[in-house]
Amino acid sequence: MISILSVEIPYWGQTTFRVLGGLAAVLLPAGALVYIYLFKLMSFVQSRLGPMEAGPAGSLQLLAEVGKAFQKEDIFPRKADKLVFAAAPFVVLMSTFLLILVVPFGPDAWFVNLDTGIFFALAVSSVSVIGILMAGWASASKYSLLGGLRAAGQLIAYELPLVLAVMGVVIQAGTLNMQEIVYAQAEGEIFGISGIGNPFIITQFIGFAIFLIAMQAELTQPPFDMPVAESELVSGYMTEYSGIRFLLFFIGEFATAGVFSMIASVLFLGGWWVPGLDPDSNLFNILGPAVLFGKVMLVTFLIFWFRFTYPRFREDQLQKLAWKVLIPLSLVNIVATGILKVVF
Amino acid sequence: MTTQIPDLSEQEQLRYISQQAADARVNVEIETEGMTLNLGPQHPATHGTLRIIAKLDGEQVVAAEPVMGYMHRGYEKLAEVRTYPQVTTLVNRIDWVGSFANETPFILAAEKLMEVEAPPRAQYIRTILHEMSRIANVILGIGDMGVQVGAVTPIFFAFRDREYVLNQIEAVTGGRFHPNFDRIGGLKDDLPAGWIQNTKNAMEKVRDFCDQIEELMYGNEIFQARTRGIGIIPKDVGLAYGLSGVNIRGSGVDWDVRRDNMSPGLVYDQVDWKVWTHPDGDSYSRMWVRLQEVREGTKIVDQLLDQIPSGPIMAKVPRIIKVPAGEAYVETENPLGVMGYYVVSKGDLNPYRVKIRSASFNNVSITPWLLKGVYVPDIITILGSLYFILGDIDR
Amino acid sequence: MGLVESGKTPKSLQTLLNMSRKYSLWVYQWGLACCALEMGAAFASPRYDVMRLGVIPLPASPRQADMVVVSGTVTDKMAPAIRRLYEQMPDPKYVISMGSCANCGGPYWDSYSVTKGVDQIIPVDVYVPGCPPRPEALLEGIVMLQERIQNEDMQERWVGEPIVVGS
Amino acid sequence: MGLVPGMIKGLGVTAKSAIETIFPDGPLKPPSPSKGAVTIQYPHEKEAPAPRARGVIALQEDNCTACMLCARECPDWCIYIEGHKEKAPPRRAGGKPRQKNKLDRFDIDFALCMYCGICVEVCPFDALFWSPEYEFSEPRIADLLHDKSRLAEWMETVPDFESYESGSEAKVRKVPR
Amino acid sequence: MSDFLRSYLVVAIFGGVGVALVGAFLGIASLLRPSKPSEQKLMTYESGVNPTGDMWAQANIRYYVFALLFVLFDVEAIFIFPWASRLEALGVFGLVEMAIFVFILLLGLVYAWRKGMLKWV
Amino acid sequence: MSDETAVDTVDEADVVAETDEVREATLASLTDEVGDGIVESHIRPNDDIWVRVSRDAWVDTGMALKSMGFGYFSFLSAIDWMPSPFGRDMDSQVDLTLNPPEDEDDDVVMETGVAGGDTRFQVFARVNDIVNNRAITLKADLPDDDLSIATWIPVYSGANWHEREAAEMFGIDFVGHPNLRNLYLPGAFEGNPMRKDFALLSRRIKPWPGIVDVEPMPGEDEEGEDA
Repeated sequence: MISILSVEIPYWGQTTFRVLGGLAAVLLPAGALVYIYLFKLMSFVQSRLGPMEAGPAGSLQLLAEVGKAFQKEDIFPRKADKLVFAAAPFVVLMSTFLLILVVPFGPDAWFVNLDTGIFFALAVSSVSVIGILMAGWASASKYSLLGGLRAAGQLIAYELPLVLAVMGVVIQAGTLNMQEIVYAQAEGEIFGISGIGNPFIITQFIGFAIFLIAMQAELTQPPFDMPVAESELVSGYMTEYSGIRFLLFFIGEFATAGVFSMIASVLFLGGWWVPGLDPDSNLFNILGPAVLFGKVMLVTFLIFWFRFTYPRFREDQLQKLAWKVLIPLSLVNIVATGILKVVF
Repeated sequence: MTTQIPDLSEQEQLRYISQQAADARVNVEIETEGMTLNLGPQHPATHGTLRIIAKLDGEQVVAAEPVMGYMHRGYEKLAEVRTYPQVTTLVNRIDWVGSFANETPFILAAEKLMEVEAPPRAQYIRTILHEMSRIANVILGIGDMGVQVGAVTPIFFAFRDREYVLNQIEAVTGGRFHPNFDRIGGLKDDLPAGWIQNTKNAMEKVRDFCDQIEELMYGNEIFQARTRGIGIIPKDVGLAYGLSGVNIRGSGVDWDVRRDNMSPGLVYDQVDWKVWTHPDGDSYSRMWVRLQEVREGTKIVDQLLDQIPSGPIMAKVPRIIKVPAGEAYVETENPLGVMGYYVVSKGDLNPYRVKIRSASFNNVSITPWLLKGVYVPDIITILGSLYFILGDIDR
Repeated sequence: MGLVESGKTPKSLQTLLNMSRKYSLWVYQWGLACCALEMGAAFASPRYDVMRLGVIPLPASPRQADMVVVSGTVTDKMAPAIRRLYEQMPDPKYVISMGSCANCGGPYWDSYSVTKGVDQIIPVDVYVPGCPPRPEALLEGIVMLQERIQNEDMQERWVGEPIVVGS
Repeated sequence: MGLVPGMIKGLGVTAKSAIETIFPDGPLKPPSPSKGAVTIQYPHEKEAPAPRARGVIALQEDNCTACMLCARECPDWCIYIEGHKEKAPPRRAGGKPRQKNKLDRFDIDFALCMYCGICVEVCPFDALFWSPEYEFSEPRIADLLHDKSRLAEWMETVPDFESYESGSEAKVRKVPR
Repeated sequence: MSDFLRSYLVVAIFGGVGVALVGAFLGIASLLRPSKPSEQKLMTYESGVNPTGDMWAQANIRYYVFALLFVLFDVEAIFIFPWASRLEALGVFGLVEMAIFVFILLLGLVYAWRKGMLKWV
Repeated sequence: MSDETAVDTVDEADVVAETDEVREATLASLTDEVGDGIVESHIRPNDDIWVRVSRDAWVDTGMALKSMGFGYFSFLSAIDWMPSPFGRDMDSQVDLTLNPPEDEDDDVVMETGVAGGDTRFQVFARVNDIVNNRAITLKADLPDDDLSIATWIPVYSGANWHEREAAEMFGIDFVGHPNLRNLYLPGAFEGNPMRKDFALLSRRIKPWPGIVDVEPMPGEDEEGEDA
């Protein structure tokens, strides 16, 4: 499969194109999430209106946020480990950009088509935790330290279910390549019934549920927001960050939510493909990103719906949930999927 | 019920602690130097300005000590230099979430010294407002508990429906928060037209809120996991620390001043209601009793609204109030627990000494005992379930 | 170093920047006394919903805050903490003094433990009267502050303490 | 773990609340959140406080006799009154000229006032009234000291007294205009 | 440059983009923001009081047992990936093999559970 | 044991007799337990009961009450019976300018309240029996030269903070209290604010606005208002 991009445009041109696309793919969903869900939908849930004054219906609120963050003083606490403190936002945002790489947006629209795509994504996703740990440790604040430690504790709880939940998809698709996973869903069939393909959510709903839970934990969204637990640790690992650096964490949080939902929709919802259309048609190079965006909004809606509704777990309860429920469940799921795959 | 209260030995206390921190135990094998964590005076979890110094071992609390006084305004001293009407308006601000309830015991104590009694209509309106301030207060406590355990929505629902109650309080008293409506011998003013019907509608909203919050929060398994078995207060310990109100009823003690020790001037005996208790004594049971209390409160208000007698609202009281010499103590069941005023008068315009027995002061005094061996997140839920108001602690 | 301190910012950019500050006032979740509840009502009650105005009550730490509402009695014991927390907010920062206690002691004007007005400790931009002010009164104060931000001279604000106490 | 029922119900509560806000006219009508939400959009629309609301104190200057009662009863000592005596024209033709206290200064320091209403209550001459107005924030604290002309301006915003609920024996008073 | 290397060059470039974006943000901000450091401003935030004790206190990390378990399991999980992507080719033999492997994993988990390792000590 | 030393002349209702019995019985059984410790007592029928014990019997009385079923600790505090040397502070301006105190000695006449003794400081506490709905107010006088009393923490753990508060506000020493630090006030605070001779400075400095009176017109004498 040859990307149309690589044929017609020289390499540096493609790269620029990709970089711009990557920026858009990271920042646009992040902005949309914050505005639509965090500001507006959350307000509607609570029977209020959310931002209204900045622009029509508050649509320019985000610009104001960014503009303000640029003007805020940058504080390095005296006791902080300055180098690590400064580097933490870089690490967090970098991991998001590495994560977006493997997501396909259409039959020919992708940044890089790695054969080990999903494996790469899972590996890179935990890098942001390192950023969080760095932030927590370097701030020299007790709340930050506890927040960082909690983030690390959380990593060991959800990472395994996340990996194991993906395994079912890999078994069904027979590949680690994200693009091929989409094709496998588009061309697959469920127990012999073809036509609508096989979005893996139908056969892998256990995997999808586990992936969603683990993703929620990875994104530190309630009910798994212990590392930033506001009522306990003030702002957790972000406590000492001000102005633009805080904004970067903020962007990182929601951009990662967007990118993770992209991965979830590629794995379980068929990515850029919609049932009933030929996946090879060139239409999808245009339509694909929009379809994917729609699916992302669907998945993130779930994330935020949980966020509005649920209280927070305690750290040990998350461990219990992960080790006593999610991991055995996902192991069983793998075996069951394997058996079904071989039998059918 | 045991009336005998045993002295708790260190051993017994340790047993309670191990019960509290479900499967947590202070790890003795790996000794680390502790970390001292300050929660407060500015901290989102402490309802304002309480400060908790917690010695931590990892995430486990080895010892915790509350530091108060960040909101100490010297009420007892100020009351000595103010006249009785001025004290009435001042004490509004002790428990600022359910203000009217702060006035009642003080006025009743002064009435006891003056040997006057408010006319029946005034007594009914007083009881209604007392109960409404309980509703306004406890609703907020429930919503706030949501925030403490990390759910964002309950507090918004709580504030939304609290507004309906506050509107009614404002319509009759003129103040959303600080009514200053109670007078020695009666009330400042009568009800405005249409108030009774509007209040009934507001109570309807409150009941809807109770159902909503029960589904959203109380039924939630995460909420239960966070609060069940956490912060257990045994009956006898609670009594020795002088806990009152919901916090002691949540431990299974069936004691409610409204029913058991009703002071003249309130008409709780005219209505049909129930004192709720819960045997567990943990955070959940306290919050559960609170919810029932709101429901019961709306029932009381509804019944009283139907029964309000007509008549004057003020007894014959001299214009310039001089309270005869004597001492009187009156306590009422306030939203946060039992609140009492010990008023010493020497026959002057102003009280000679006012000892304010505020509920939260006693309720919070148990925290050093209660917070041993729990996790940092549990500090928050325990404090949230004790539900105190800083003004009520520090005065 | 800074473009703004040197006074070289173009007028139009300054207007834009003022506007973004105006509509993004992150306020600190921090209540002191009775007024904290009315502030809470302004922040969290759907009826008032301060988020409409772009005042976002998310941060609990002063590092992310642009504005603090001193809502309630300032005691002598609390005063150093208030001063410190104010200092720990990054510039530019704004203060609203809410209610009689914060304005000048209010009902506790004669108490032995109450600071008579928060403006003795930190500079205040807007005073909201009331005891406690109703939530809409706080909203009025916020709107007033937003107008001030819209018209303020950034250079002046950046360089010095722009608001002289009691001026 | 029995996780399903309670947590699903909670999701239902939030979803229902959101739908009620976005589609106040039923799910098939176009969304109109500003109608569904309980929000009052402050600078554009204002809620009407209860007529009894204690917002700001208005002064009916003609009625004030500078008797100092309010200043004495004020717990905050925030009312400052000065006056002098002067001759007023007789009420009836041919009568003796009356002696009257003339008000020179009547200031209320609203930065200090605790809005308790004692002054309004003790005033024997119906000179002080509560107005539910609340919009008088100031960037300078000195401006919160309202002098008698400013206090008199509030008089226009004083609402009429409400009638009472049935069963009441209180008499409805009138606001002098 | 081979396609394989090229695709990883994109990875490097994207990593660079992330860094550059942060750098650009910080650069613009440094032009606009004021800087007024003071003693108290640079003090570590601790709820408004003077920070007590050392910030980097030794903390008892209670989940180290989990961490050990996690490392073990994570390594095992990696072994499943190649099997998973080639299951079709491996057929029943692969399935049985992996079923045994997963069973052993589960056994390990059950062992840890029974030993009380899955308690938050 | 002098009860009914009617400080206030209560005209008793008819139902009094029955409930009085309960309180009389309480007092009687307390007397059995403590004996000489009880100095004075007062019963307001149908309402309340005050018992003054000697300082040494303070803890014993607590123990006895607890064994009698008074397991609920309500509060503990103190009273300063010395009249304020500043007159009534609220009207201090009136007092000082218009009506100067005629006699300094008059001011220091000390009257104590119900079941009161004759020393300046008195510690009082209240405990409840929540089963039978009884309550009792306990008092103990402190000698002026030795402001100390034994702590109640062994009896009622809740007394801890109340004693700290009383110690801070009145300067009373609770012997055996493990942690008698300031509860409310900042460490640098001087004085015991609840003592009557602790002046509220703001009140003394600020002129009372009520004092300014309407000046009469020159050459006119006071005449009634006929508005």
